[in-house]
Amino acid sequence: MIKYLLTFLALLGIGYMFFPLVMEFSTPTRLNPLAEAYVSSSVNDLNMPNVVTAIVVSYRGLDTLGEVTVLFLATAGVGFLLRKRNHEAIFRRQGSEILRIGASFLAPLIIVFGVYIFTHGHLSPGGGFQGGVVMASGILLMVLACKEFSFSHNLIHFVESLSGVGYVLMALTGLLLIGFDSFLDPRFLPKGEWLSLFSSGAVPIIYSLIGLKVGSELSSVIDSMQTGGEK
Amino acid sequence: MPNLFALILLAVLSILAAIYAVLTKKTLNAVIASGIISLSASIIYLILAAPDVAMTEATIGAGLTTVVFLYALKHVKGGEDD
Amino acid sequence: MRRVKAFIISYLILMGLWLILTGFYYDELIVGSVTAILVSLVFSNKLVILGDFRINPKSLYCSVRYIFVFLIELIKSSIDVAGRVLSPTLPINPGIVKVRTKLKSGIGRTILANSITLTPGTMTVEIRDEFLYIHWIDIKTDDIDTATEAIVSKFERHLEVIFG
Amino acid sequence: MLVLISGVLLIIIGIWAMLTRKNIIRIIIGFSIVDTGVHMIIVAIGYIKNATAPIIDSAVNTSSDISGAVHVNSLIVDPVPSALVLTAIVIGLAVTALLLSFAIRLYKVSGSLNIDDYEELKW
Repeated sequence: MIKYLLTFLALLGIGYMFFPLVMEFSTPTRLNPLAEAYVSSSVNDLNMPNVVTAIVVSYRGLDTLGEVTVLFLATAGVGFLLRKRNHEAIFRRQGSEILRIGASFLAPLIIVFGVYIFTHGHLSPGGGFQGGVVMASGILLMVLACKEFSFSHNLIHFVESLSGVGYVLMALTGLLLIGFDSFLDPRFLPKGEWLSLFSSGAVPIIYSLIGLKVGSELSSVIDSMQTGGEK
Repeated sequence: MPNLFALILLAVLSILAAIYAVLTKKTLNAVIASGIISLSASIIYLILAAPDVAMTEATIGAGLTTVVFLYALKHVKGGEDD
Repeated sequence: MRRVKAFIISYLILMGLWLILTGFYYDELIVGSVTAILVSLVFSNKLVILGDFRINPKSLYCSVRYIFVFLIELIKSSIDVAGRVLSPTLPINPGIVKVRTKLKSGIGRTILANSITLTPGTMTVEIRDEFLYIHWIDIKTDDIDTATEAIVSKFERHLEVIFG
Repeated sequence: MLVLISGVLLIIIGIWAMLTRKNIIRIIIGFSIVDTGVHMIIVAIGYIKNATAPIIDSAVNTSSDISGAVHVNSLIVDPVPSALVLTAIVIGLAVTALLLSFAIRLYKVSGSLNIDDYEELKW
């Protein structure tokens, strides 16, 4: 009884903490100056329609670099905790013929769609994270449908390392080519035409590298969760 | 106005699903309910004019998180231990 | 040879998807080609099934014709099932029948099974060797050959020319 | 406003789940509910009435002045919270996967998911 009372009091306290936020909140009617500055420099400086991508990749690029690091550490942690004890294949039931053929026909289409999402991150909604997850779901389809499907771990690790190194190299290239204070500045490539694929500096390349990295990391998370450290 | 109606509907749906996720006896049902919360949240983001966030929430929150939970449930034999 | 053919077909399909998504621009073509080639190479072991597709005038003619045959069957069986649902006596007699298929190639059998599933009233449950197990809303016969004649043969005739 | 309230309610329900449930998987589900609630609050704060998505294409009214600089005339929502939530969702998935793998390890080692069975850390 006393436990329920304490829980109730704790929840009430948390609710009270949010009370001023909810009560004094009024929906703003125009952008604040920071967002205004981001929007105008995204359009004029970088020639990029999607302002969210401009913030994620360019203005707050250091956050994204840190986030990719967090994702990498979490993946490494999952892989370490659920590592396979011996290398025997664990028993799984074989999917039926229709399922296997349908999956192996659909998975490449899903992966091409993921590539489309992250190469057009600067033009339309979407980007590296979403595209990477779509690619990982294609891999998941293959893992679920085909018993004998073991996506090459070497390929996955190669893609992951290559895209990680490429991302840092892109960041350093800005430092070398533009100036001392321009880590992660994508403006060393030409701005390009409005609404064309090769535009807004190096942003499409950086976002593609992020997409490949997220996709390969989530694929290896799925693989670790699937084997689950069977003895 | 139809947007407001949809918002109310989705907000109520997500809160009901959250309460169900807490109160239900079966862990599997709780996992599916948390997937429903993420899905309705992603439609709310779409109505609030944040399509990037909506895409991310739909793919990650409703898709991959549920799959990861289900794989985990497979390894803890359903997880009915409450 | 089969692998090369499968590679070309998968490249064309993936490139088609890319062009539907993006539209026809010079720079999209470059990026799309690179993507399609890489994905086709990575999945070449799985996509080798596409090599069963025969490329000759007759099979192309049959592919176009197959689409129309399928659409007509879809409309006919939709009307049939709608009539059964709406009629007050509910004249259904559901059950599972076993039918035989002559198709050898995996992708042809998959397309056959999916076509049967997509037409209302029939649904493929399982496929084992040369037998398909089909859930039928109104069983007229449980003889293998008669059921094959009723359900499978109209699709199979065209698929046999396309895939063999 | 409405979304703000439902986000707060989701946070409270999630913390309720984390406080009262004994099953580790249920606690992790509570964590993911709190996650969704926080994201809802941040997105709701960035919303501006009758605004469109922060993507400057032909649907948005723009004008350019003499020097060629483009001004955005119509209302768009605040892009900063969107960008923050975008990264927060991905990190949420990574943290959830890590928590679940800890739960699986605990189950493999001692065969129980009830947190009352883990008394080694009590003092």
